[in-house]
Amino acid sequence: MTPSADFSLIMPVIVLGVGATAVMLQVAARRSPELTRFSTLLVLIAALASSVWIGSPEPGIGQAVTPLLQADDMARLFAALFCASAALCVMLSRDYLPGLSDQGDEYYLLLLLATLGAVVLAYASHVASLLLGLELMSVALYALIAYPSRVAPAAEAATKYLVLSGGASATLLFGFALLYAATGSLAFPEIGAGLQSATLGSAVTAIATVLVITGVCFKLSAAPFHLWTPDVYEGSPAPVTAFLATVAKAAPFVALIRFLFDAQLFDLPGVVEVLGVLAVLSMLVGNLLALLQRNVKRMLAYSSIAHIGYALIIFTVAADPVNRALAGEAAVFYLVAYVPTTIAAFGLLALVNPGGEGQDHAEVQDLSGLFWRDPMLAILMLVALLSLAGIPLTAGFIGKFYLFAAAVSGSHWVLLAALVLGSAIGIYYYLRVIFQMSQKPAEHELTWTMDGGMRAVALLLTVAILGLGIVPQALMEYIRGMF
Amino acid sequence: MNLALAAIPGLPMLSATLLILFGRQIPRSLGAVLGAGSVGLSAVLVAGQLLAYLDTPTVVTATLWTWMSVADFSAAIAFHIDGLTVVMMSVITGVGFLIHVYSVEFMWEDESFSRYFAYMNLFVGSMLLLVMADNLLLLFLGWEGVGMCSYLLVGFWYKNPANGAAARKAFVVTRVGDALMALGLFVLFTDLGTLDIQPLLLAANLNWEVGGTVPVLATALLLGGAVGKSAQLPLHTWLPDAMAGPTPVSALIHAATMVTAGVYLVARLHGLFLLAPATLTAVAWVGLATLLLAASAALVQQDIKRILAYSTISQIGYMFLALGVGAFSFGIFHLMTHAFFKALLFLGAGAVSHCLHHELNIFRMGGLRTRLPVVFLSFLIGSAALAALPFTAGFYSKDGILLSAFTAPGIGPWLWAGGLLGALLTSIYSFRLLFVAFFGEAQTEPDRKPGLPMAIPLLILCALSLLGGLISQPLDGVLPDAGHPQVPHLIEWISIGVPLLGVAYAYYAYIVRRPSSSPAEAGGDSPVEGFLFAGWRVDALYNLLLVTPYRTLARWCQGEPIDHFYNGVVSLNRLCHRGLAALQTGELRWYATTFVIGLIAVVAIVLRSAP
Amino acid sequence: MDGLLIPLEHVLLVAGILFACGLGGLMLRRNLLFMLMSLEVMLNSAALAFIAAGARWQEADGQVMFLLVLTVAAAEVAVGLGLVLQIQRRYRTLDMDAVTRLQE
Amino acid sequence: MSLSLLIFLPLLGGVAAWLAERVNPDLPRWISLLTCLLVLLVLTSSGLSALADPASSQWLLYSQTDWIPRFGISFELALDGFSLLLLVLTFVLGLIAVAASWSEVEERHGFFQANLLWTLAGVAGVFLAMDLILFFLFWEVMLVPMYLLIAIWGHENRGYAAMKFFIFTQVSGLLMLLAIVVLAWQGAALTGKLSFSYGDLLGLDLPPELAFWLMLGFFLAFTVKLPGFPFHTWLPDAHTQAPTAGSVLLAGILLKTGAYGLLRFTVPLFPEASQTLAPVAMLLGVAGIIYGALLAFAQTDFKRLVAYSSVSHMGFILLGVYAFNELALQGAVMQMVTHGVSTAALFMMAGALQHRLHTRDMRKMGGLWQQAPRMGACAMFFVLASLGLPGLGNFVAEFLVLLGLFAVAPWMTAAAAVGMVTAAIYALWLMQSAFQGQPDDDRQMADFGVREMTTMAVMMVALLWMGLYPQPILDLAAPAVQSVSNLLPANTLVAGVAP
Repeated sequence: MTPSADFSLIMPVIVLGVGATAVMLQVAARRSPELTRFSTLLVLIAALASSVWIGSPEPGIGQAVTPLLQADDMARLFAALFCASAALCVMLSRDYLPGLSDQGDEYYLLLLLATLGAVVLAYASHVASLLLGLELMSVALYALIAYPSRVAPAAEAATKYLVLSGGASATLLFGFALLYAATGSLAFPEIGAGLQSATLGSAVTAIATVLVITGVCFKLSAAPFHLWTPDVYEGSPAPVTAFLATVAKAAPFVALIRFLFDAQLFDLPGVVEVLGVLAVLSMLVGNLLALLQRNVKRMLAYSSIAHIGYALIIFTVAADPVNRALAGEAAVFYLVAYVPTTIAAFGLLALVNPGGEGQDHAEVQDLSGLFWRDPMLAILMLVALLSLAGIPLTAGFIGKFYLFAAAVSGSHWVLLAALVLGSAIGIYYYLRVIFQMSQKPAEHELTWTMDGGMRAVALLLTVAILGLGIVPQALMEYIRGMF
Repeated sequence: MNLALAAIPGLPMLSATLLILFGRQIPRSLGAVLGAGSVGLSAVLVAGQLLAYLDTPTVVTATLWTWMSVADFSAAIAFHIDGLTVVMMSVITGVGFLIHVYSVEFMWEDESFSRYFAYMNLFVGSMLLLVMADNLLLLFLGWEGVGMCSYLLVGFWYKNPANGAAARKAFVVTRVGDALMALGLFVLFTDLGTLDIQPLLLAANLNWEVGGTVPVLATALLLGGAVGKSAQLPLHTWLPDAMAGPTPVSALIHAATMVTAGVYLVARLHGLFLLAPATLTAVAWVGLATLLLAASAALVQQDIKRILAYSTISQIGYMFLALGVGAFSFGIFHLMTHAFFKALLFLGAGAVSHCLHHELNIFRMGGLRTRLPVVFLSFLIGSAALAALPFTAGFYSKDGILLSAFTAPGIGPWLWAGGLLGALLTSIYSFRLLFVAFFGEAQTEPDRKPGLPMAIPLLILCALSLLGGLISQPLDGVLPDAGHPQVPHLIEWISIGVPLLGVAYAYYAYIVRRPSSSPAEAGGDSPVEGFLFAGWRVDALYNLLLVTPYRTLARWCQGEPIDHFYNGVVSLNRLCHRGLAALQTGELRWYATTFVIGLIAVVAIVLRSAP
Repeated sequence: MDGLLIPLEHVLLVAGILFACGLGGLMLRRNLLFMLMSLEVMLNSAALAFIAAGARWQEADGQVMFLLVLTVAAAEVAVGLGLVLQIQRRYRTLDMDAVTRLQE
Repeated sequence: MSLSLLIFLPLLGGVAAWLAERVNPDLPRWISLLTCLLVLLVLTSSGLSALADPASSQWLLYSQTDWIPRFGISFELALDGFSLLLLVLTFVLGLIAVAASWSEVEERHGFFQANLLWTLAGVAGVFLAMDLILFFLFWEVMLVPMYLLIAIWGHENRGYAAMKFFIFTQVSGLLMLLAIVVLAWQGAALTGKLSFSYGDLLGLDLPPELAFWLMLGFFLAFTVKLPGFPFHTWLPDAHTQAPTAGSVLLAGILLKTGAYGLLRFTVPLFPEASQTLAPVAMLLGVAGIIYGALLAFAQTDFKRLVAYSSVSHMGFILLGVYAFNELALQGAVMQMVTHGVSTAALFMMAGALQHRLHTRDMRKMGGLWQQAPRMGACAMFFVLASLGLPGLGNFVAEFLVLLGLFAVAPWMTAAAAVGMVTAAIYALWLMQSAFQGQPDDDRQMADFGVREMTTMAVMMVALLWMGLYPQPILDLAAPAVQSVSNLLPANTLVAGVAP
């Protein structure tokens, strides 16, 4: 793949970059949250459009644009997904923001920058671009989490996230450095090629890979490195949590897929075992922690740990090249299904706490009687929870089915057992919320109004989750072309 | 022809349905006409069949519709009328009709009059189905149908929980027998491939060798069913308690018809039993043991109906004895005569309690001879027939049984001796009842006299009890001909003399040495009387072995013990949750430490698997 | 001069030790400022490793990566210090053991 | 086309009922009544027309459209005599459930009727789906509206009961999904074409050891739903806490999906493995019969007693299915239908009592026959039906099961025959403690109204008809049953259970 200068292939990155600077200038010229929000939305939609229409390389293998970025179908799909999710988060924070603080403009700017980082990550196929994308996203998120300045937990959450993800990035970098030392190259495909002539011995290269995996798995909040997740999700504002739980997880995951798949690091000693252990641990720990959780945000945080555990299964399956294509497909579909479901879940909390000064009422009791107070929102939450639980007719089920198929094709019985056990435990706490929503509404002070825009967002998310669950064939065909 | 046959059980069934549906709307008189009339009509139809059979004894069969046919099993709603069926049908509808007429007056004041007649008609319909059935499955339908009606009728006055308990006991104990019989049917079908009676008998003769395990097993199970329904040892404990129902019910069900179903079954399937001699002797021994136990228990009973109940058990014991020794026709003959005099006795007892405002204890009656002449006459003839005094119906049938028992090979004389002892006890308790209740000075004054609807059936039954012995049943060709047993004259004279001896003893014990008023507590004074009174304490044994263990087991399991396992799983999950949640201390340094620990662990995994 | 005078393993070892010190600092230090400092130490150790690798393979990539790591570290610390001010205003302390309002 | 209509009509009916609530609260009931009647009409017309012409293939009606070609999953529906039977039962009981809850539901009628209809749609889907993933989809989807029915309109302990119901079925369903996927992959390896259709997965020669595990996956899911012996503990709670219509649906048809699954999927897909499991399954069946009866007798709650009686009756189905000969299988099918009717009636009775006396505790009842003779008569009829009185449907079913079973496992049959006695004990105990005995006179209680009596009459006629003339039902189910019983050498003495 000779790196060609055809920059049209990475149009979304360009649009976002230029867009971000334009919005900065606009904020400098005139500060008004409505205007900034409108322009951010404009940029995001433009990027979304560009990723869908312009610069579609010939299907299949994709094309390296400068050794740093790899423009293929997967990158385009995730670029579109990230822009769409960011747009939804922007819409969700419309009523949420006024209560936060008077200067809302920087909030949208940070969101835009975080999305840019995520999209770069989606395209990254080189250590440098990975580093840049990851850090750009993370730093933007630190500020976003700490945005509600008058509220103490926000600052605490941001600090915890900053310090710990800083450590993780350092580990990641140290791993890459060792790999660079061993193989002499930084682009993922060359790393794989350079493995045979590795100068530092396979043990060190294996440790280097594992360091990289640990760094990324911290960002994905996989099991042993998950302790920060509930605190950060609870402390940060609901729309930011939505962004954090979806885009900030899917982007590193895509980068990890591209890194492990292109660099063929699976046959290094111990790498596959580590990935298996992380997956099983995340599935069990995530579900068990969420079992009796009263706070919905913390419960969804633990549930996202569990879901990352389910997704990590595909790496163990992908170790065997025969099943790699199916594993890749499963991972992509699972992420695409996971993103709208989680946005819907956290989005609901945002919609239910308008004008909050950042400290959301997110207890399970607060949602009691939602069926009768606002059926539209209740259906959204019901569909989201059923999708998280993997009940049919929702995107979550097709995603889980994909995982079953992938694991069965590689006959990884331990992983399958953990998957079944995890989802079995999982049903309980998803049902608990549904049960609370169906009971008589307890008298409490949570009141909110839903205007046309918000109803449209809710409807869009519901249709997305059910649509992916009922007619997934189109997306499946597209994904199948990627591997 | 089908319609005429179908009408016989159909009419009572139809009237039962009408009574159930519109019972509350129609007046009592119409209810009575409907109830008694339907049985009367079917009695007329049966009479027609009887006459037709008498002049040209040909088997009549009719198939209404195939009930079910699956793979190689098929059963139809079909009737098979031969000599035995005709006799049984005439007994059922004849005696049944009389009892229905009697109940019209007996139950006139009862507030659920139509419900009573609905159940009675349903019973007669089911019993007719039982005897007319061409295959064992339809027989089983009638079999359980009568069981159900007995439950409904015994528990008729449902307000008193004791009646409900007695009804439930009756149903459950007979249901044990039915379960055994069902197993018998399965053995028969699996081994011989059909449940239709006639083909079954042919197939059995073809491929069963005498005394084989399958014949014995099948017949033993059928015997289990018969024992349950006919209240023989060991499933007899329900009959004495079943007296909780109205007296005509006891007359119909617990004397004339239902309890004889077991005898009919063994007689109908005698072909199978002949192929299993072991079971046949078992039938004889069951009969003998039951007749002795019941007769001894009847000696000390004080309630007029319980005496008759135990007497029924013992008389059916005689029928089983007859069947056991191969004298099938004598068994059926005794069945018919017993139906006459036992129905007479029960209806008489009903009349007594009806007139003495529900007084049942014979020691509180006395001196009824002059006040209730009709009742006294019926009791006199009934007791005579029961005790098998010469020239009564009972004499011919019981004498036949005793003599054919004597001629049985091997254990014959022992059976005869036992039967004789039974006959002695029977005559003692039957005349004890007569002398205590109808002689001596009166203790309670009857407040009314039995009206015509009660008197006429009594008189007819008196006639039948006297002349019944002369009826010759058209059974040749259906059952093996027992012929007149050749027995030394001495044995004959002893068989005739013993009942008279019993009467003499009873006269001496209860007229000459008139005992004081009723003994202190119900069980009589001596421990032997207590033991006999409680029917050899078989009931207490069953309670100890079966009923209380079942109840305690149920109470232990009420809280669903299997849930403990699932609750264990739930608490394990909760434990893991609390363990992991404790890690979430919120301290940043602790999170960093866990990150490092995780890192070290991961590197360790790599080093462990690295070469 | 042709590449590395001292063997690559030694430099990597130094970087590793430096990395370990950074991690240790993160775990032991209670004050947020010192945590940020140990964070810097870790990032620099990674950068050192890159330089060494770059020198070993005689490519400029190592040093380019060093520059990138430097900028990233700077950005992070900037936001970090901003947060230090927030924590001080809200919690009146920088001792991270006291800042545990978010917990199970 | 008409097959998918059977599923979408109740679905749309549900939506209409929910929306109609705003118009006026009484409308939803009529909508669901109309929908059920309409579906029954479509069902009988298409069923009869299909029965008229001698269908060449095994199915009366068949329709198949691609859904997810990537995995060979298709929206494949098929109807044969057996599923036609169960579908008719489903929608008749649907009608009865609507009638049962006519006046009982006070608030949120629209959503109640909607959930009722959606459950019916899910169950119809289960009986029609011939693609294993589609089957799994309907298997899970029918749970959600049922869960909501119990959780929202249930009684005092509904949360626990609804949760237990959902988790039991869902977790075992997951095991089934695993078995389905592994089976499909095995099929793809053997035949080269990845497909989840029932036809393609039949008759695969799987390695016996793997086949056993796959069969176990299916068996567990269906025995939990049946409910089989050790997995039944969700049933009493779910039934006691569910509203009347919910219990009628739950007992009448949802339990039958488990039995249907055993007969349609577990045995035909893995004949040899089922053969090896047969003794254990039969043991569970017998244990279910006796344990269910024992606990039914121990209950003081009317509904819980009826629930345990269902556990006992379902034990017969387990026996019938695993005896593998046509007699027993026909008996099992018969039991599904008759048990559906008799238990639905008993639950309606329980619902009516709870509606009038505001209690299910039998100790507070007693002598009800005095105040409500019509209700007493109906109760007596259905109690006698449930203890298996000949002349009524349940006897035909139990007799056929035991008759077929005897040739295969005589000792099991003997043990199951004990069930006949224990059934009598708890059934008559129910009559005694609720309807007989001393009535306390200051309680006034309304007897059955016209509407309730008509539903009861319908069910009584149905049971009598099935008891005295069951042949049409037996002929309808015969082809499906024969196809199952021909798979295995009939009447072979199951290892280790010879007399």
